[in-house]
Amino acid sequence: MSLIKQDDRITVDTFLEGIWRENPVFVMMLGMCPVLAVTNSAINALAMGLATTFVLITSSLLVSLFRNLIPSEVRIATYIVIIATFVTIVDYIIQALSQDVYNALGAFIQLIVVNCIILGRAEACASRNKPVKSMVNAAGMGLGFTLALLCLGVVREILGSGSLFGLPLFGEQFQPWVVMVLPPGGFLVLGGWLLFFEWLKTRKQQSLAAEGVTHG
Amino acid sequence: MSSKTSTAMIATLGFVTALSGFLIVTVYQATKPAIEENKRLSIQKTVLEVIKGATADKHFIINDKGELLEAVPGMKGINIYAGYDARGKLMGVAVEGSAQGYSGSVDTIYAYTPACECITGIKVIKQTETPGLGDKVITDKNFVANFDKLEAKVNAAGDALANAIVAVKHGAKHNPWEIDAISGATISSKAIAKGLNGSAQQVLPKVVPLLPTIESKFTSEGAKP
Amino acid sequence: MLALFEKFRKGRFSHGIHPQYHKEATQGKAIKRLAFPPRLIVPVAQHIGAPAKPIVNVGEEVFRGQVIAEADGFMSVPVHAPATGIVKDINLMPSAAGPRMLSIVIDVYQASAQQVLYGEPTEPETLDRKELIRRVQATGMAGLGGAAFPSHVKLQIPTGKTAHTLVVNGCECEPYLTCDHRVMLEQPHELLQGIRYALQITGAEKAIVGIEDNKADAAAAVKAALKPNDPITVQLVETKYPQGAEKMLLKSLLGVEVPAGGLPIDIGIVVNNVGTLAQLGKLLPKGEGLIERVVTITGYNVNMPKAGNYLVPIGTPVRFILEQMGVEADHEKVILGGPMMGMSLASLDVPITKGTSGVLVFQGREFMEGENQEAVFPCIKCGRCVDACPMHLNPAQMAWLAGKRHYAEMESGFHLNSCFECGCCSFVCPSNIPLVQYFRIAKAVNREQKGKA
Amino acid sequence: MSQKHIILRTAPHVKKPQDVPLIMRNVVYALLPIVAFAVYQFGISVLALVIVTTLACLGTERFFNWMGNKPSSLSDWSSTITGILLALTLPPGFPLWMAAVAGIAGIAIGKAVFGGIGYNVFNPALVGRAFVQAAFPVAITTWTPAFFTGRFSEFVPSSLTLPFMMPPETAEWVEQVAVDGFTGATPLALQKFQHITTDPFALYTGTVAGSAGETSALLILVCGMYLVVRKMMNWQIPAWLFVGVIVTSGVLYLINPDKNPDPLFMLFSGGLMLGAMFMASDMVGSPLTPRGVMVYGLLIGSLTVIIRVYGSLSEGIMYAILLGNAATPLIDAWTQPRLFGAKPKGKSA
Amino acid sequence: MGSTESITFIFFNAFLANNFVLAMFLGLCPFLGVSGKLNTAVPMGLATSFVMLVSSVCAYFLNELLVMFNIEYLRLISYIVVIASAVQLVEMTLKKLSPTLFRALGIFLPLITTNCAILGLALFQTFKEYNFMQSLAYALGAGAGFILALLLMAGLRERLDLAKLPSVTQGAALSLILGGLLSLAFMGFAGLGAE
Repeated sequence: MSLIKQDDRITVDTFLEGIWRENPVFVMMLGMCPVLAVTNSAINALAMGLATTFVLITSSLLVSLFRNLIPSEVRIATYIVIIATFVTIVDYIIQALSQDVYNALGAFIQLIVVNCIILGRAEACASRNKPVKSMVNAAGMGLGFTLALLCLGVVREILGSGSLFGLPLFGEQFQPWVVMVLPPGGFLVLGGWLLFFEWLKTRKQQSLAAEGVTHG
Repeated sequence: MSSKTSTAMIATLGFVTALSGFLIVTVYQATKPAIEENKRLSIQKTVLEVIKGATADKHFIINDKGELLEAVPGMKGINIYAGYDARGKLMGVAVEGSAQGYSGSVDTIYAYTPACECITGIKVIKQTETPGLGDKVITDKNFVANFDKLEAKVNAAGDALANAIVAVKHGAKHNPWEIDAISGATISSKAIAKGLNGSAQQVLPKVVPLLPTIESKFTSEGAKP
Repeated sequence: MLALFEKFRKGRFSHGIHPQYHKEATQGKAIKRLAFPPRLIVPVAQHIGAPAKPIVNVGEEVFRGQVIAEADGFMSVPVHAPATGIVKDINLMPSAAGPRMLSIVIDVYQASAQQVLYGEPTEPETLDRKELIRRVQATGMAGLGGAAFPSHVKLQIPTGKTAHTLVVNGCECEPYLTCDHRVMLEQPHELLQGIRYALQITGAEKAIVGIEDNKADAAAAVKAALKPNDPITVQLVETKYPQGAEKMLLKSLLGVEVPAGGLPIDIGIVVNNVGTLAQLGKLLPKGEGLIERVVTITGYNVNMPKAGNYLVPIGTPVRFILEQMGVEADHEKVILGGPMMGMSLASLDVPITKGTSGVLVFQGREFMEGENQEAVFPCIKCGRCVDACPMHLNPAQMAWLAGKRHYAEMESGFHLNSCFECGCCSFVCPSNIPLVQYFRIAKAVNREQKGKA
Repeated sequence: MSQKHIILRTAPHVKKPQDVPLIMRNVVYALLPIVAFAVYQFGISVLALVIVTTLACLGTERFFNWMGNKPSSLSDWSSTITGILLALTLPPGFPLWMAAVAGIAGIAIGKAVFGGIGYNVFNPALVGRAFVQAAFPVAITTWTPAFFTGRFSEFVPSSLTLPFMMPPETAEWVEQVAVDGFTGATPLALQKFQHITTDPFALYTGTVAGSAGETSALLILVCGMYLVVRKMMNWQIPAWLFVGVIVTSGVLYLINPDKNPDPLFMLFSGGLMLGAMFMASDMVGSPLTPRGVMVYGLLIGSLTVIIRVYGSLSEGIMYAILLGNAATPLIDAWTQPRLFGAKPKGKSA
Repeated sequence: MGSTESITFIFFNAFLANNFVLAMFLGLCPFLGVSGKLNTAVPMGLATSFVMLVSSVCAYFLNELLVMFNIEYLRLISYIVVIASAVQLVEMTLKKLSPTLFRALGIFLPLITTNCAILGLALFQTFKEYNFMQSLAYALGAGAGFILALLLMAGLRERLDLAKLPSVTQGAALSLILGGLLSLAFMGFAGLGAE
């Protein structure tokens, strides 16, 4: 842990780790509620992802700025207050921008407060690093989260409504798979993605092992 | 725990809370007009859509005493949205209706046209029915056609509808006040009917006598386009 | 509601199975004496408990009935020479259980008259319990039903407990086996004599002989031999496997359940096998040792015209028996004991011991033809094993745990140690899962773990 | 003397002559008359339906065998059962491509991900059916009249819908084939939404609308009895299930005889008989213990009635069985058999 | 305006048809995290539903206050603070009143603060404009639904722990597919309590 503290360099990995290696959804399984609840269309997924990213970055910034002032006894309480502040802000901003998106996401915007990713980032990264670095890291995490949401949203919307970002893809006669926009679809699509990644991983390991045999 | 750290804790918490309070209030104030405008626009859109031929709308509230008031935020009572054409003729009023469907309430806005004493349009504004089946109440053309001209006459006593609005099974509509249900989505259809009936029974007898007043408000006050 | 139902089912235990019994081939054949083999292999541990200690040396001449290994403590019985001959070797020899065991190898004098020259005749009725128990131990008796538990230990009532009933187990529920059936038919007087001695030793007031209803003739023979004032009754019970397990028999006869983890004596009952008591009735007055026993020799899908019940000297190698029967050694499986709980042999040089009730030769499995007989399928959770287990265990659940090596949980959560390996679960399993084998392994691993701790 | 033929195997050395493929094969035999009757009733559309679902199930099973580098498990017949059962629960005119989706989904997410036969927790056929019920709610509630003329030479128009496309409206076609009294609704739906009770005799003999293989309760009962007699099915599951249905619907009927149907109607309508005989009694998803079986049967029976009477769906047996499957591990855990010799009141676990 | 939904409908809807976990995706973290074993799932479910009830009541009165003073924009921040304090309070009371129960539930209580089912419950009851009794029914239904889902999941996972799973489907993917199938099964409850 102390190593992380001393290493102030910002590398590409600071940004990238959130996208792939420590992807909050596919690898760490954090913040599952919004992942499944609002991904029945790509546009909702995108909005949710961006809102979360916004809260991630701003709260990381604030936590990082105050990291030396906050006594450790009350740090969690402080983080929660900070996060709740930005969530409220983002809630109002979305309402001001588009009533439709606000209606679609409903209470799930406010539930960003209890998204473990944000508190986790605050605790693990922002409270130990300088503002810029923690913001870069938070941006990576946020992007990773958004991408994951999109992965689900795109599949669920294409199959479940026959459209993408609201644009019909297959014409009138397409039979949508309603189950995909229903709750079971959320579970099954995420499960499917995880299976797919796991399969990729085992295949990679197998091919590596096979190479090891032929070359070694 | 030393008093120094407690002081620091209180100070930090206080500072953070103050800061967040400041931020929230700032944003709240900054976005408030936009949000209210958004809400108004979306209602207006619905009202103009549901009242055919209307180009301008106006929001009234009927309070507990049965008085018609112009809506001000925070006011309690029954919402009435009036729709006028360009020349200020009252084309109809839009009223909210709500009833319980399969998986939660189905909220609607419907238009009442004084000219024919009937309901001439309906829009579901919130529902959580099963996609593909229950939500046919929005998508099914035959079902929506029910509301082209659905009788909603107030009775002679002026305290209820002459004929209650009911949903009947698909293909069994005989009277102008009946709604032809969607086969396979009977409950959702019934929810719509129940919502309409409940609201119309309560609201229309109050609104009908006030119609001239509502019409007159356009000329005196002017409604936003 | 089920409990209510249970009350109406007196005279039987719940669960269990109905295998094909195949007893016709041997149950009508009188007990005959088998020839002495040229060489006997006599293990020193033919019973549960401490092995006997050899007291003869290689090259020494031994006589039929002579003690060749003496009991090592109370939980042990002596071993007597089954035939007159010369000690060829005292060494580790193959055993039915697998590991090699210390055995005394005797080359039999073919010319010997094979008379029993040793003995300590007495009138048991005149002796006190302590002396009787010493004398029972001296006969080298161990339960002939299969478990080979030293008989004197079983008859000794632990301090603080009393026995009110002696139950005599004449069920012989294992398929194929008929040796106890024949003993009851042919030796009812010896059997009743043994029961009387056992009553005397244990102090029990009455004795009940429990016999399965497929052996009504045996029950009639025993009844006919009863003396008017004998406190002995004969009772028929349902034919069902494992009726011969003592807990099941007590449930059927008396409607009582032996507490889990406990022994029959905990509820004042002593159980002995008919074969054991019949032998005791013979040996105790003469003061002789146990040197031979009745063994059912038969097979499935094997041409064995001489199949039947034979009086076989202890230590006779299986190979010799098969030769005597005229059976080729080229067959799939040879089993010592019954088909449900007996052991299949890896070597034909294994000898008959005090606990061996049968020698079975199997050619092919008793199964429908043309099916894939050995394929094991995953458990389909049909619950048949649960319905079959006479101990009311959950074999399927334990098998899943065994599959993941959660052996400790099998014991702590699912009463693994109450399993007495009757084989009902494996018998009924449509997936051919070797459940009993899993449980044996689990028990062994658990024992080892405890030993380490 | 050679001993190389000796097989070493631990006791017991005898075996009851019944194994998994034999049981499964007999279930298939028991299903065949039901399939035959369904084909007689609805014609070649149902035949095609059975073939498509069975092939989809077998193909998916084989595919996952191949993926996992495992030997083929088709010979245990379990996927065949899944395919046939699935077809029997679908409407006769169900688009074939959707039926294939149901078969694939049933085996893939209902069985293969858990490791194949024996390890699945839900009945695969029902998983497939529930999946398409949620995916294509309209198509799966579109019924076709039985015994229409020309059923052996032409398909129901919706059967041959192109993949991924919406099935055409069948209302006009139904009028063309003109079967008297066909209303396009199942007896259950009629009862639920319009309180019209169907003649019980029609229910027993299958002259009503409904899924392909669920319409003749009597035939299903007889085929189920075959398995019971051959001791290849746990008769206690359907028995307790019927008890659950009769008790629950009996109570409801007594409370309000006008609105709630009587127990006999409940028992013989819809897919209850098929579900009870062939799906609830599926060994893999049902509890092991005798008391567990009782709880399971009663649970499914009462849930079916509750869903039928109070839920939004007219048919509840499928979901009730799936919920019963889901509860099976819990039921098992709470109904461990009482160890022989354990104190009667003592907790068994 | 309030909500017209009946109390029984609210209860059954939150309990079964729109089960908090399986249809609303609330409380997924503990659902996936703590459902591995039955003996941890039971106390976790009980603790969560207890806190749900407490915070639902708190949130109801808090919202009345906020509306009274016209400061709804502080709703989120005050809810989260109140819930966190409520959890603390429950923890302390439990410790004093019933140490046995505390030992059973203790380790789960801190986890509950960040359980979105709690905050979700408070927010949804506010959005749906439930009155006090409706809120109570909602909280009870949601709690019962959470326990039910957790128990079913734990039972299934305990059983699948003993299965020979394909290597790819171990872990989270399997839990999600199980969740999906449960969710599919729970669709059968649709409309229960309606009418």
